[in-house]
Amino acid sequence: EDYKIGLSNGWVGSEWRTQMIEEAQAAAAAWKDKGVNVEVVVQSANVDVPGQIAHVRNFISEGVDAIIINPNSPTAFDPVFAQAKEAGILVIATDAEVSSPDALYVGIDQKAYGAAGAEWLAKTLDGKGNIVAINGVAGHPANELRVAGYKEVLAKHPDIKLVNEVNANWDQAQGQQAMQNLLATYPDINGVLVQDGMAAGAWKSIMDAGKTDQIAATGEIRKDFIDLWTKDKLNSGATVNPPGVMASALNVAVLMLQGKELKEPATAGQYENAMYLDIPFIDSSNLAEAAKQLEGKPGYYSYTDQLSIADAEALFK
Amino acid sequence: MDQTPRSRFSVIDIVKTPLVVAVALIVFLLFLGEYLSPGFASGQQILRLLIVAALMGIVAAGQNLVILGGREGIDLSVGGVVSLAAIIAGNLMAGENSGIVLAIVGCLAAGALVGLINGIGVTLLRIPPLVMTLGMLGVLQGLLVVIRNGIPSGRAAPGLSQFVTQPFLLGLPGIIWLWIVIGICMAFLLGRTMIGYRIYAIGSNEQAAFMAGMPVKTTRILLFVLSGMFAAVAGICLLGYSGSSFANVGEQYMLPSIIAVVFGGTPLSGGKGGYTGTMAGAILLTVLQSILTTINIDESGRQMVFGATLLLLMLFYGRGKALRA
Amino acid sequence: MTTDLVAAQPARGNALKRAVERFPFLPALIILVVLLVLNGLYQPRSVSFIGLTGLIKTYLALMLLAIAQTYVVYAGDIDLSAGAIVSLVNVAIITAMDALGGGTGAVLAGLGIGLLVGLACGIVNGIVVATLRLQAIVATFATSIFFTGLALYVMPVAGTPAPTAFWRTYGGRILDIPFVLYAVIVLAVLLLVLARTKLALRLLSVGDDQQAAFQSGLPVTRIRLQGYALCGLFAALAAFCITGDTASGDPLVGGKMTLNSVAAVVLGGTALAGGFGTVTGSVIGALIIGLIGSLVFFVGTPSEWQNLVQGVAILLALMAGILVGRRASR
Amino acid sequence: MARLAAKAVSKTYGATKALRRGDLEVEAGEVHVLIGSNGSGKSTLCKIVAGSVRPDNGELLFEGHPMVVSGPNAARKIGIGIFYQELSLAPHRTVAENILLSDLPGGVFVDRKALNTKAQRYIDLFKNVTGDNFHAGAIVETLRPDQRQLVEIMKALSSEAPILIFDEPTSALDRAQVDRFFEILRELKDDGRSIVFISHRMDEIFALGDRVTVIRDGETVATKRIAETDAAEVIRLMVGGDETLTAAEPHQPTAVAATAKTVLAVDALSGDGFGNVSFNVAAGEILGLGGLHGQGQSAVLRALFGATPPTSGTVLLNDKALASSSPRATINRGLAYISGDRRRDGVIAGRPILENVTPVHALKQRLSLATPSSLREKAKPALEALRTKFAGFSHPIGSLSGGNQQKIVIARWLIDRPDVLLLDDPTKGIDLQAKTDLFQLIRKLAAEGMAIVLYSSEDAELLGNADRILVFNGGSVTRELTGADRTPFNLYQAAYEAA
Ligand SMILES: Nc1ncnc2c1ncn2[C@@H]1O[C@H](COP(=O)(O)OP(=O)(O)OP(=O)(O)O)[C@@H](O)[C@H]1O
Ligand SMILES: Nc1ncnc2c1ncn2[C@@H]1O[C@H](COP(=O)(O)OP(=O)(O)OP(=O)(O)O)[C@@H](O)[C@H]1O
Ligand SMILES: [Mg+2]
Ligand SMILES: [Mg+2]
Repeated sequence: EDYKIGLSNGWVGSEWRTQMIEEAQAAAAAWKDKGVNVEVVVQSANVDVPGQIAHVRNFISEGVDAIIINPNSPTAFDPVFAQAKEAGILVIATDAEVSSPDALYVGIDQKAYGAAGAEWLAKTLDGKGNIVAINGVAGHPANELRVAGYKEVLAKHPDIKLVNEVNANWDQAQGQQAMQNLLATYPDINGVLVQDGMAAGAWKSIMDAGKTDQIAATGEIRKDFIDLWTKDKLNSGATVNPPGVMASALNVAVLMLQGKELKEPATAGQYENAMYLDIPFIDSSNLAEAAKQLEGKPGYYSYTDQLSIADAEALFK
Repeated sequence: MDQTPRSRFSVIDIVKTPLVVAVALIVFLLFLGEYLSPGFASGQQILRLLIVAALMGIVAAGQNLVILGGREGIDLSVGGVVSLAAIIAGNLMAGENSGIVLAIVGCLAAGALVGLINGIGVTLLRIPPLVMTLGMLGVLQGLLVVIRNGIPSGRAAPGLSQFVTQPFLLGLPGIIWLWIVIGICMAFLLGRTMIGYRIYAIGSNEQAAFMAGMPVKTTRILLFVLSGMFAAVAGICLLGYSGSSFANVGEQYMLPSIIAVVFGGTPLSGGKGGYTGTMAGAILLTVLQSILTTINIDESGRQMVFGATLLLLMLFYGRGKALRA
Repeated sequence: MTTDLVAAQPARGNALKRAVERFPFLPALIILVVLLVLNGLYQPRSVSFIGLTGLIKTYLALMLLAIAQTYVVYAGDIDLSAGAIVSLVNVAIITAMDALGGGTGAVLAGLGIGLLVGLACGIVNGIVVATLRLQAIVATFATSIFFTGLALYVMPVAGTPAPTAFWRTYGGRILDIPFVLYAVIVLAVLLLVLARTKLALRLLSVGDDQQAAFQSGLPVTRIRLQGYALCGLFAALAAFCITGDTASGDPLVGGKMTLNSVAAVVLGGTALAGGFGTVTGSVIGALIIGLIGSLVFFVGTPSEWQNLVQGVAILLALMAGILVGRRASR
Repeated sequence: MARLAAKAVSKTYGATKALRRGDLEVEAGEVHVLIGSNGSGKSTLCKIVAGSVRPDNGELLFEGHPMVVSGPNAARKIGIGIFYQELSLAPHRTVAENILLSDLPGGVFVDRKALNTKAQRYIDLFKNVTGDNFHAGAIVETLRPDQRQLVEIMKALSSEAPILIFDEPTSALDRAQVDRFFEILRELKDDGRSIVFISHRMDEIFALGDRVTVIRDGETVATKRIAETDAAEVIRLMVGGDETLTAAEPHQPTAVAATAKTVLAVDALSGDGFGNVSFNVAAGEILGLGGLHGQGQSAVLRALFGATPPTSGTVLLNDKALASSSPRATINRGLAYISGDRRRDGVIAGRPILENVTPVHALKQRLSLATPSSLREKAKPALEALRTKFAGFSHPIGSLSGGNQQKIVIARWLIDRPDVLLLDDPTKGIDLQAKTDLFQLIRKLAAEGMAIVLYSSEDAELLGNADRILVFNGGSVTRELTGADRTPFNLYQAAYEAA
């Protein structure tokens, strides 16, 4: 069997994305052992939404069997996915959900991601205290889902007061600056909700301010940070959005191309087309394990997790 | 010689200089910040704001030079150079103090090379600077991806981090001293060297400068090279500030560095202005951004207030000449 | 006084010179044709009818935004808020159509509102740049932040879908011909008409020499303001296309299009200093940007190199356009 | 009652009184000449009348009624058309578009056909004198300076306004063009139009004017009937009490001693705008370049200087080959070049006087640091020699009058003595006083042994100052006038014979 799968990535601004593509490429290669030739063609560039729509159109021209996309917009691809489906192409989105009924989402539940961090923080703070949140890009769906996730949790903890929320655009340096400003104006905060790379920045400000012992803050999953976390015994917990999501999606895609059927149809999420993967969580209890997985990896490498072929097969009839 | 001094520096003239305007606005904003969110204008916080301002200010130094050189000079590639330098530096020092020197040399060379290409495109091929540096920005963004796939992004040496974030001399971090030194060097360069005279001359009247025997093209290339190098220095410092390098760190400096220059009293038309004002402009912009982070409103509100405030502040600066004098 | 003189200049390259003088977009057109041929060589389907329709569908928004940008560049100005206007109009019309129930009437009302919003944004830019005389680059950057904030206020998160009637029409066919082709024809006519207006000529004259235009009795401030207003209107049209192609609202959708629109204008042979250029060139410029992106993929560039190759290709195209244009006009 | 009157109009730029008290009355059917030295405020007065400058005080009357001119557009509506000294053309637009720019035919759309027909009417007025490649569709940028000036004239004429102002419209025109233009002006006058005409050329004023208003130092000092005055009186009024000018001594250039050493030897030089030009200049000699304007004189000078390097030919400077590759290279070898277009080639606007006067010195002395105190000491003698009036070295050059700005630019070349001084129409647009000062200095420099090449668009200047004159035509030297041959008659004849 030969399959051609197109991978589209619309933003190349982070190591996480690079790792995502590398893992997906490795996953495709692994199918060789099963006697399946999976050829991947990749389009990965900084593009705007129209640019990524062009990615999909290019894949249609190229005549791929399936498209796996990390989309720049949840809703913008509806028409073009419909076109892909017309051309008999399987479309799977990963990392961010899409509204198209013609596509499937394989990835984590971003809302649960936000909730997990907040649960951890609430538990760590014993349900009371002042916290601030540093969010990603305002208006970006993944960000808004995460925010909705943590807000839902915080609603259950009335003694935790969210004193301010700012946006630092998933940028480490901006996260650091935002944290610095927040620390100056809210000297009495106990906790911080912050995501991804910005967490490393926020922690840097916390440490610079000498407040490492007084503040609990969510963290991130790159080796650099895990090392720091271990070394300085930070009071942190990190929800994992593994870069392996695209590899997982690819494994699912190949099985679907083989004509297999899911045991449980993918109907989760607000668009009822999602298949959620487990969300690992790192805190002091399993930090050492995570560190071990990352041993020998470069500093930018993220803790990861993916559906192996076997895991994926287990999901199918 | 007929000496008829006509210098009547009235109070109004002094009050209207961009530097004074910027400083007054900074003080005002600090008070406002302290009023809106107590603790904003504490000594520690001001120091930390200055670190952030220094990062932007160093980028703006190069931007300032390119703009002073006239002919619609502008450098949009600084954002890319900052990111590039942070990544090169992180890899060359890889968390070791012993690698700092090599990292600095490597970054400056990379920044200079980018500037050189910009300069050659602008002068020898006569591509408008906006176009040339915009294209270069695209190239650098692509280069970053290639580099990051080949070489993992690295970590700052502890010495560098300390230099940027910890007190170094008289309670001030090294980066602020560095910025002060850059400020003095820029003032010296622009005011007390023939290169400085040349920069203003080509910015003011390129043809006249050429006819007076000034090396117009070389000077302009030099400006772009210096801009690349200043952006590289900022990239190294940014690495020290954030501890590790990561993609696209520099993007946030592209247009703000231009605004800092404008707030410092250097109009985009060139040939006029200086760096001291730009330093104040960088601080002003940083303080403004920080105030907005600390007040508790929606992001949409923050952006609207930020945009409107920028416009309002611009009314103090470089409004174009009236058509009907 | 100068090196001007009587002895006639040698007539070398006179034909090319005159051609480029009349059609400044000629170098861009050549690049476009080359790119089309290369795309076709590497992926024949990309230049099929469907492939080309897809290309136009995808890049119609950028073409329109490049046109919008051209009108301000004509007068020597620039609009760094063009992309933000697209975002704002996009969320505004989606919100309006949604609120009005999503029927045909709602769609039309939404489009009307979109034009008004675009016009209003353009006028704000015009007031800021022409009336208040702030420096265009920084002032429109500031308004872009403001417009983005406004877009986020109107729609805090991407997602609201467009009425089906709207995007089905945009993506569909009428009499078996894709709707976008009608749009292109209407656009071409519109551009032809606009090129014959006094406004276009006056914008170019203002861009040529603002003070001279003023002294000649042209209402310079009003003309520049009209240029920005026209820019706002075309940005709104760009937003319609992007809304048609994406079928949803997204407060950040246009942000990255601004610099592309500037690049497209320059690729098309229009002088950033003002006074010289064509909108046709800008349309071609937008297509060049799109075709470079797909060619990079079709030739099989490894993913990590795609951005770099694309960046270098665009830089080279920018340079080539400027150099060829200048060589010919000498 | 005068058709147009300006009463006590004044205008101040910052600390500068550009116009203190401008009075002007123009009747229907007259050519009213406005004269005054550079910077006396003529253009300012005209621009106020035409609406492009806002007056501080004073009153404008049209047919005796006070009028408010709120801008150039308003002025046109009232019936005032103007030729701007610095032109008001859009370089990338066509001749036709420029002529009718402010009043394009058509409604929302430009009526191309009407545009071309209408523009052609004005172009036809100058039939046969417009020169090559001049037509309705020509792009203004590609035109020669005289042709551009013609476009500006046509543009002013196209206003069909009852009041027409021409602010130095003839400065770039050749004789035939001027003659044609004057015919047109006389016709207009006979039509009852009012014409304000500015020129520094005394002969034109007396050939054309009906009345003359003299403006000095921003103040109107007198209005006279042309028939009742003469050049001497006008000059006296222009310069006020200063007698040195009127008593300007006629200079009799002396032939340079045959033994004088050749400093500059040019052989078969060709370049953009000229071909096969050869000449020698000896130490102490003033070599004049003459002929109709734009025949390659400027081009030769700029090529020698390296501004637009020559394509072939050899140049020897003090017997050694000189590569004219750039001004930087030739300055280092001892050349100096002073352009009459100081705003383009000389003044570094907005910068202090010190920075304007020192660049050549810095180059020759290889200075890398700027030490204002010592630079000031170096610059003082040169500025004093030129009798430059200025308040202080740190003042911006823009705060000086035009003539003094030019002196600063000239002084830049004199701090370190050059061997050869190239003068490219150096007095263009500067007033009599400044001119007199300049030529006195040039003769002094020659006497001290400098070799000087002088191009002037004014024949009188050449005849009065050059030891030898090379007449240019079509880019090459067609005749050499020496000794007693240097007469106006010979000069005109040589200039026209091959044309
Ligand atoms: N661009 C300018 N900006 C400001 N002030 C100016 C400007 N140009 C000239 N001035 C001022 O106007 C004054 C009068 O200038 P004007 O040209 O009338 O002098 P002038 O007596 O004619 O001198 P000269 O004979 O040397 O030209 C100048 O001394 C100068 O201070
Ligand atoms: N826009 C301006 N800003 C400052 N000063 C100005 C301006 N325009 C003119 N001046 C100054 O005002 C004075 C009068 O200038 P104006 O141009 O009216 O002189 P003019 O009589 O036309 O001289 P010319 O014979 O050289 O054309 C000069 O000193 C000039 O430098
Ligand atoms: Mg004067
Ligand atoms: Mg004048």
